[in-house]
Amino acid sequence: GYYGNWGGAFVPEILHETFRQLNAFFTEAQADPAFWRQYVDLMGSYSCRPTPLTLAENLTRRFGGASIYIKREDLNHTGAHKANNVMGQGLLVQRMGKRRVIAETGAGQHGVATATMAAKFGFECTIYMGEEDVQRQRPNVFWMEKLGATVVPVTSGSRTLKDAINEAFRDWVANMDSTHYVMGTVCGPHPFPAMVAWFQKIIGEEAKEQILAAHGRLPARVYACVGGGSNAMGIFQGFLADEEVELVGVEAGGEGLTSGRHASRLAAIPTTADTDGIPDATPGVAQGYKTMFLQDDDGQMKDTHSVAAGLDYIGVSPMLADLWERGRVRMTAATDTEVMEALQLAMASEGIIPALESAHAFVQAFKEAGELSPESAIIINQSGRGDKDIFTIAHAFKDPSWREFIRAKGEEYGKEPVS
Amino acid sequence: GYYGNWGGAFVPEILHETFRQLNAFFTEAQADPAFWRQYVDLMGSYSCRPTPLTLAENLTRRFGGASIYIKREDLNHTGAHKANNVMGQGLLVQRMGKRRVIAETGAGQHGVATATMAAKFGFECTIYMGEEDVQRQRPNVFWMEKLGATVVPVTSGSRTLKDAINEAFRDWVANMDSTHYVMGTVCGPHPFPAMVAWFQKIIGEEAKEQILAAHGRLPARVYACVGGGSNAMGIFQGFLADEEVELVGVEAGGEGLTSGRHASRLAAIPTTADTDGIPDATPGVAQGYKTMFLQDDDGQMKDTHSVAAGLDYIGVSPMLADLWERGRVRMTAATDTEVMEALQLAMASEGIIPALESAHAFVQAFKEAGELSPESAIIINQSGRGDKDIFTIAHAFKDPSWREFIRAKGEEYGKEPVS
Amino acid sequence: MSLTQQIRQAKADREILLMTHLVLGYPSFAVNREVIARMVAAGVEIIELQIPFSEPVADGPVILRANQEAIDRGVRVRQCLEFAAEMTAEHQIPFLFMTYYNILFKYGVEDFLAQARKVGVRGLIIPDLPPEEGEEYLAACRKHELAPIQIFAPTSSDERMAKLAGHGDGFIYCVARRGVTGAQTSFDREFDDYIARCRRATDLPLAVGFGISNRADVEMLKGKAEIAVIGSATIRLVEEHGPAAVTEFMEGLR
Amino acid sequence: MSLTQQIRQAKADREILLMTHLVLGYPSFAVNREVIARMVAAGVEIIELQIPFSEPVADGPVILRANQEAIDRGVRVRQCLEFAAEMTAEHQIPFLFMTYYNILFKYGVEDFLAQARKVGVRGLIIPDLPPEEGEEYLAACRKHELAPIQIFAPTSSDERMAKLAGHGDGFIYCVARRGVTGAQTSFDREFDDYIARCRRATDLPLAVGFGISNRADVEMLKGKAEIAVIGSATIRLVEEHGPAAVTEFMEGLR
Repeated sequence: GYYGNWGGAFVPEILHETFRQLNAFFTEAQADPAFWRQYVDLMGSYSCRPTPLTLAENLTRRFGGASIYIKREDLNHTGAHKANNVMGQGLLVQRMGKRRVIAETGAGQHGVATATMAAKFGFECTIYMGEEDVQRQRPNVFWMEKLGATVVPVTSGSRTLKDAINEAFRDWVANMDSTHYVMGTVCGPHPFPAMVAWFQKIIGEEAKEQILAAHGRLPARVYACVGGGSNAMGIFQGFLADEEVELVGVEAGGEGLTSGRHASRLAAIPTTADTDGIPDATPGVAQGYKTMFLQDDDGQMKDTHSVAAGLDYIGVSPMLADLWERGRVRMTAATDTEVMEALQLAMASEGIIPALESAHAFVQAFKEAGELSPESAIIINQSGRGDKDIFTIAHAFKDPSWREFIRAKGEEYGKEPVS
Repeated sequence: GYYGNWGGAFVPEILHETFRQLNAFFTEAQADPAFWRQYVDLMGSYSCRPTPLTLAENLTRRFGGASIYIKREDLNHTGAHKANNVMGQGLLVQRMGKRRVIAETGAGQHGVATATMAAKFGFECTIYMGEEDVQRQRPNVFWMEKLGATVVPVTSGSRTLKDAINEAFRDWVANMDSTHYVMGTVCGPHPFPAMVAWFQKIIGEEAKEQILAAHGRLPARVYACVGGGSNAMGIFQGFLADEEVELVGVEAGGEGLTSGRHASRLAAIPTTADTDGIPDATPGVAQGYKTMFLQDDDGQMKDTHSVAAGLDYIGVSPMLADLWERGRVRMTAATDTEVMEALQLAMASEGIIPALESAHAFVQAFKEAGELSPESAIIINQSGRGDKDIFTIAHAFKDPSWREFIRAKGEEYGKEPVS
Repeated sequence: MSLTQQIRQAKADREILLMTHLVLGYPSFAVNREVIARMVAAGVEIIELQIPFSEPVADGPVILRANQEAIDRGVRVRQCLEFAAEMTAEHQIPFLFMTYYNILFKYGVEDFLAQARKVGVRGLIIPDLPPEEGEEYLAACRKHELAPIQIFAPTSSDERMAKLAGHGDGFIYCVARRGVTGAQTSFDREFDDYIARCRRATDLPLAVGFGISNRADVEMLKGKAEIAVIGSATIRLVEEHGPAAVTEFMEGLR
Repeated sequence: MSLTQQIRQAKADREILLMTHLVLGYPSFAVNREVIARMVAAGVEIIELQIPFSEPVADGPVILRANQEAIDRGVRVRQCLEFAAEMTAEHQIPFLFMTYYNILFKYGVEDFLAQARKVGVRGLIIPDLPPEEGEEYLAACRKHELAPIQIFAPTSSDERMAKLAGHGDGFIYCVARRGVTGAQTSFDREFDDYIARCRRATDLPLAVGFGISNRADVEMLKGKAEIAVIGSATIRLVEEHGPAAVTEFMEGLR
């Protein structure tokens, strides 16, 4: 369960047996080619895998360097790469004979994906979501409920993602016999990072085959945003063995790496080590695993910030911490402002709407594409679609018509009694 | 340009030459196998065709009859089958050497799809949208603008879809040299019905191949909602020659076929011919073609109603009017209430969120699935995804948390000055 | 006397004739009545009576709104026919119906044209009915001795104009430019070439419409067309200054 | 005398011992000070001092909130160490630290344990540190003669219990049931079987915690466990009735 210095399984004794079983089932599933086939079939018939690799001709022309390809995880059912992981874990739950799933969610995407999986497999489903996120992400809460899930607002701590994770663990330690905890990213105690990465590698395997078919050779660089890191680990795995492919992770730079309002755990380290009072990350152990955490010098976790709720997290995949430490993955960060600009450019140039999370990867790719030779190619992992983020995006763009629309709707609901 | 008694091209002389050219290019494209290949490649690399055919195991079990398969047009880029048509027309525009596209939109889906296509192809883009729809569908307007399109609110008439079509025609008669009008459905003057149906037949061709692979034989019935009729024509074309496959169209029954508030042009005919004052459809000529229109006895078009904006239209494809008249397609209607129930059931049972339009097809399939033998199969065309309809759906479900969320957001925007 | 003959006769006394237009029932039949009386008194030679339709695709914003307000106020096709009967009885100039095809189609093409003839109208302008779609209509026009006015557009080829002319009677309505009714038209070299092509395609008199709104426009058409068509301009005038303003406006046009 | 010996000695006089718990700095160190004095006066044998952590995954709502309020009020690890030094100097009973691993890890495991020893603490309970992850910790505990309290759970297999016991010292903390701290526990046949399994797995004294909140609960544990652990119950009591209520509550427990 370790990746270099990172990872492990720091779990309370009450869950020891549950993890033992989970490890056993996971190991067995990994060794069973029929399981992977079942997974690929499910993703092909229920989601729309393989997702396309789109050549962004207008962006390529604009930057005048490498051919820019976009891996279209936004076209998955439920709108993001999250589907890969939840459907895979759903099959595993079925194999374990459990009938209930729980999950944490921040922005709500993993919650919607898990609720969707639960509906499809006929599982009971409870989603833990920070109360602040419940308020901010009401549309996702609405869909989760309509999909049949119970959404529990978490009122502890910062009332956001990390607290939802803690609360999901609390449910699990009480109900481990019936329940599987569907961890949403390549974090948490072993075997979660390994398991989520295993399901997500479908992205990289497809992408490698697709870029060889479309471009004739490997890409020079692959860009992916990094919150927990599941979409990045997903696509990077297709190219880990190909040393000539540079892998670039992009964290949430928030209001800037020296602002104290960001969620960069790795990119901030070399640049801000000499500045005072910045919540740069240091090694730590929380939420069941060891990685670089944004914490104070007592080890208390800090508040984080990003315009993209899905990147707004204290920790990072132990796998990525290791790849970063070993120099295999270069970590960078994009600020909120850069993200909004890249999003606007991607929309108007290619007719695609990246999620705010994914737009981080676009920022870095846009900065570098022009330096690369026109014979080379790069891949950006578009981990999700942005149209679900309308409340955040329209707000961030300060769109006056949107504000007027919401104001008018709000007044309508203010007057009219609920009938 | 006629389908039995229906169709034609009732266009002002000023557009005669434009239509002559359009017919010529379309005929040439149809005869060129490379064009169709280019179209299929584009839909494979930019959208995610072929879209899956999903076996709905839980729904099948619930109704205990035919195996229920769902054709997943919701997984297209931009979230609906509309993408097929606009991308196809985009290729045709490129071939014609025009640089500007215009389109009408009701709910906004066709507008978003057209704006997306225009961004991808680098065309200028103007979208006409009834002012009332602009108000109701602000999220789609926001995306269209961000995709680079100009959205023109249409203040004439009922300020809805039909008026947007008229206004788009008015733009076209002034700018036909530079501009192509991207008609959104299988209506309007010839060659639009033929052209849109040609691009949409990709749905039916895929579905036929998929059902034969999955089920081993043809489906007993195929269900599709019918507004203009493009998704229905798209999937029906795969099975038109197979007389044993019953094709079922589902129109918007609104508040009921005898309520005066519906948008059923064909299903209402046999059932309500003897009732007074009902806006049943009669043959007419408007918007450039002959079909069954919801009109009064002077020939003035009526207001229509449906919970699904995309079905809320006065006319219907001349192709479907013909297939209905010849008995090849059975036309039915679903009420708003039935639609909300079917939507809820589909979400909770299968983890899918059909668009309100598509949910009409689910209603009728749910009514009939149980009567059919368990050896048989049916296909429901899920023309689009419902998560874009959050404002409409949450409103229709009278969700109190949603109302509170919007009220709070509205108050926030009411206080805070736009910075 | 045929409509064509009547136009040629009137043209003998005038450098250019005026055809005006109004939307029936907008703002009311009473105002229509006064406007028509003033037009006739001011010497207008032909009047188009537009029967309102809910989807007037070829019309610009002014006429569009007039159509819709008339319908909203409850104007019915039957009233339009009755009003036409009253006008043809009252005034000696030719009246035409202008409307969209669905009004005829829904009424029954044959019945509608029989009625049109009965109320004394001399011809019809149906902008969304190309001859390819108008077989029944053209036959019934011939039967009832109504002129099915054909429309030329700047985009019409020579071949197309010849074909249209073959179906036409009364005069040819030449659309001055691309676009809908009610916007500006520029009378440049290109326009002259267009009118020359129209002239070569037909022996019928030419009426030029779309964007003719003042004396200068009418002046420019002298020697080029037999008839200048004033459309949206009158509606705008009546909206802004009332029906009484029509007399001075019409008298000032030539 | 080792912690184990000290427990056995105390047990000689009592049917069951009491271990209580509080969160350092919640609601304040001053209240902690009073509560501890009252606990000691009421005869409590062992006290767990929880160093607050921002992510206390094994704790239920009451202790969770206490952790977070303490941090929000600015409680630092160094203050907790100082306060422990004051308590161990003041009171003669054994004190333990309870906290999560990151507090040690961030401080430096070796340094933290050296400090713990220095401030007079006798052992530690770290619920998120299984022995597999705790090699450094276990070695440093041995070095500094601190008891690394191991935890048994109803889900622990016999084999697992044996392994845990091998790493333990002082006593074994037996989690009474599934779930987090602060909820109800039922003492049924299944519970008895569980305790019997615990007993077979180790020679160390057994402390039972999670859901022990009143005299009846403590009574049920007599003859089964050496120590009853009162956790959330005291925090709730102090919140509702103030520190003065602690004396009567503690005296009434057995």
